[in-house]
Amino acid sequence: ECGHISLPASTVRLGDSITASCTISPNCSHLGSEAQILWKLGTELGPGERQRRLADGSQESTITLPPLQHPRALLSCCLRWENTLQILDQAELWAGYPPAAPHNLSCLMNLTTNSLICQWEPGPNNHLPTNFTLKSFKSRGNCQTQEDSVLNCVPQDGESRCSIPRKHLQLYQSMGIWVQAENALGTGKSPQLCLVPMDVVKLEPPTLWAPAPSPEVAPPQPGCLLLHWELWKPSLYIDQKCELRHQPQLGEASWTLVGPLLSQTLQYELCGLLPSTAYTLQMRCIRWPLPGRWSNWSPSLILTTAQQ
Amino acid sequence: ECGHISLPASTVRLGDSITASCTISPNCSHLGSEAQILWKLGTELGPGERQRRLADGSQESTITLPPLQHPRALLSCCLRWENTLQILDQAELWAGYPPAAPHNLSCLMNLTTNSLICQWEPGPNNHLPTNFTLKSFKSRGNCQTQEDSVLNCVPQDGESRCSIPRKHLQLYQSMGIWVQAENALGTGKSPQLCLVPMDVVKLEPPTLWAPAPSPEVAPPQPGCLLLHWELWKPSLYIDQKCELRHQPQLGEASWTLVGPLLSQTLQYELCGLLPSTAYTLQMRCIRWPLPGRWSNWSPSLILTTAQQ
Amino acid sequence: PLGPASSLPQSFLLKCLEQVRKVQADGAALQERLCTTHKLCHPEELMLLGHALGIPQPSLSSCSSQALQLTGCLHQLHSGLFLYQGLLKALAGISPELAPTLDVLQLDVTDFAINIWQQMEDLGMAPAVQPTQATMPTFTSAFQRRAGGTLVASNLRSFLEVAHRALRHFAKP
Repeated sequence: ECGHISLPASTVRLGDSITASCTISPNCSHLGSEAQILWKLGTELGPGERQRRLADGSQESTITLPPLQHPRALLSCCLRWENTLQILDQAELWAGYPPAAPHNLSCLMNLTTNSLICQWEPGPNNHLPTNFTLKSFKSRGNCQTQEDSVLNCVPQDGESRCSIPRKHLQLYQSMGIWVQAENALGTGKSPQLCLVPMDVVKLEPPTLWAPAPSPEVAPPQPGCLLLHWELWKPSLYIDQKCELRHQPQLGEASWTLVGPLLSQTLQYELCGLLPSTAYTLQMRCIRWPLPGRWSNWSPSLILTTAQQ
Repeated sequence: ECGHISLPASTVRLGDSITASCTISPNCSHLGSEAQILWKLGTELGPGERQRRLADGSQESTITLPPLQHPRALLSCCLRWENTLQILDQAELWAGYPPAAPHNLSCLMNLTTNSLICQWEPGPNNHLPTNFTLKSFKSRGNCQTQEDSVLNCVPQDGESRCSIPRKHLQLYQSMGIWVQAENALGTGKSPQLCLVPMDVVKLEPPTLWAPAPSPEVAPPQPGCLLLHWELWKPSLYIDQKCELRHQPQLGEASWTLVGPLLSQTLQYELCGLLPSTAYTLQMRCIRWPLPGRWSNWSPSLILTTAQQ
Repeated sequence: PLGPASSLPQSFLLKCLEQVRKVQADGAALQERLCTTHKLCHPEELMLLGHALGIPQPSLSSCSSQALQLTGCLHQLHSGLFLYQGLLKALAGISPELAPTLDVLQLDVTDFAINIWQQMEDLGMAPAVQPTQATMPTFTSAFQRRAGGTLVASNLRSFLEVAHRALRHFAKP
């Protein structure tokens, strides 16, 4: 090896300084053995603090660099040769911070993809390549005991979310979950969640529509609307309750909430409305009485009440 | 094993007939050993031609099926038991044709994806699961010799195209390419192409625009337009010629072709046009004088000639 | 035997009822696909083969309305589910089209068995030793796995109907 830079570490905290040494072997420097070793950091060029001749005839220069202000810098060890600057070795210097603890970790059980999808806030940029891993273990009760090995879920590049497939889940048992961030300067851990996948199930909204007018079905009273809804099919096995909201299409009218509504209803008559007025209607449902998460509001259904 | 259907093959030609036999072991049929074996093909139910007792006490029935008219049929070997029909074994029968030779094989070298993309016509549906493989070998001259092993390119499911990545290509050497179709009844081979990847390079169209009016540049004469074009950047290393076409925006006017145009021109004055008329202009280029494929026409540029 | 049903936590019973409905839905999906894809729509056409294959059927005698007994019923429910876990595993390789449906069913049956076992442990009713899996029938052909699947799905349906009635009884306030 012609020239070799050695560093205590290639990653330091921003603002820290670092001492480097460069050794140039005799067979490399065609110059007299007294050639001066020069250091180049970014665009700054200069000698080291100390240069000495080692027993084997090679030259060693040592330098204490100024506090690093940029996340990335190139340090070169050079020699002057026939009035050109010769680069003999180069080292990449990274500077940043240990990762902050990720926060706002939250998870939802998605019955469409049949996976538990967790997301988090990565925290401030620490300027260093940082790996995030969603870690989880099967447990009981309030996750004090670890029932089997920790599962690692590695997110797609740069994403702050990860999804744990069904085969790694016990839907009705507690599991401990946290996010670990790791870079060259350390590790950051989010607070640990303890949850049961089915208790964070988020349903798709129900389908809401008006039954087609037919002889058997009496038309709605004035100021009333006839409604029908159907639960999202993949969630039929889950007991749920629902909520309806309606808003007349009149200027700045606000929503009126109606609920809880039983999820299994063939026909519902909504009354107390203004006659011959167009209403926007939406519905959402939630697992109940067991815990769950509200679905989004269904797409709007627009119906107009009969004249007085 | 309770009952076992044996077939000479599970795939035959459409319209062919097949002879099957079913053997029912004594320990399976709780009935007297003389129970009659019945065959069920689709919804048709009936006995075989011959049923005999084998040395080991099991019963064997043989049946010659009518010519198969459907690509897929289920053949069941059954017994009557406590006046229910018991299925003891079931075999899937496939009927179709050997694959036709794929045709219209053509390839283009794509410099964006840096791969040779070939496509073909699979030929008529043979009703059987059929695998297509694009096969190629490096060669010289007119592909009479095979320089190394055959490369297999397996298309995505159901697609009639495959792309050979750069690392498997010698861009300036001949290669032999063909498509092989294979199913349970045989193999079909397309005619072999012999091509040099770079000779089938298809470029992206050039960028065409009108230079911004500026003091240094004299405005175009009446009936003329000032044009500027730039070759597609990734193809700058390739000598090319280009063609321009223009069409006045007047009813059913046809295109007028101008070319060949040198690919390296800073400024071009197109004359012989009608004054104060809007023209649609497009350009395309091709590797030249070495062989290549015309690029698509560039997006239209619409310019209006000055008044008289 | 233990007192009235109320000694079981209501949330446990509600979870079990939900799991019964979930496994019923999975089982129905498997039966429906076996029928559409392989024309195996009637388990009664496969009784003879079932006998020959020796497909075991777990007992739920302590869950039947005539002899309803909480601890016995939970034990039988767990060991029955454990047995179905093994049977569904033995059906692996049933067919590419059915594999995803079979996987979901097996995962849900396993979850249900674990939920019951852990609740029994919490209530100090769990048997001293986890049950060991009985010897499973060997399915020597794709057809036998599909026929076995039709029979197992049908038996599981009846098993779950009895379990559902018992759990609903326990859940009554």
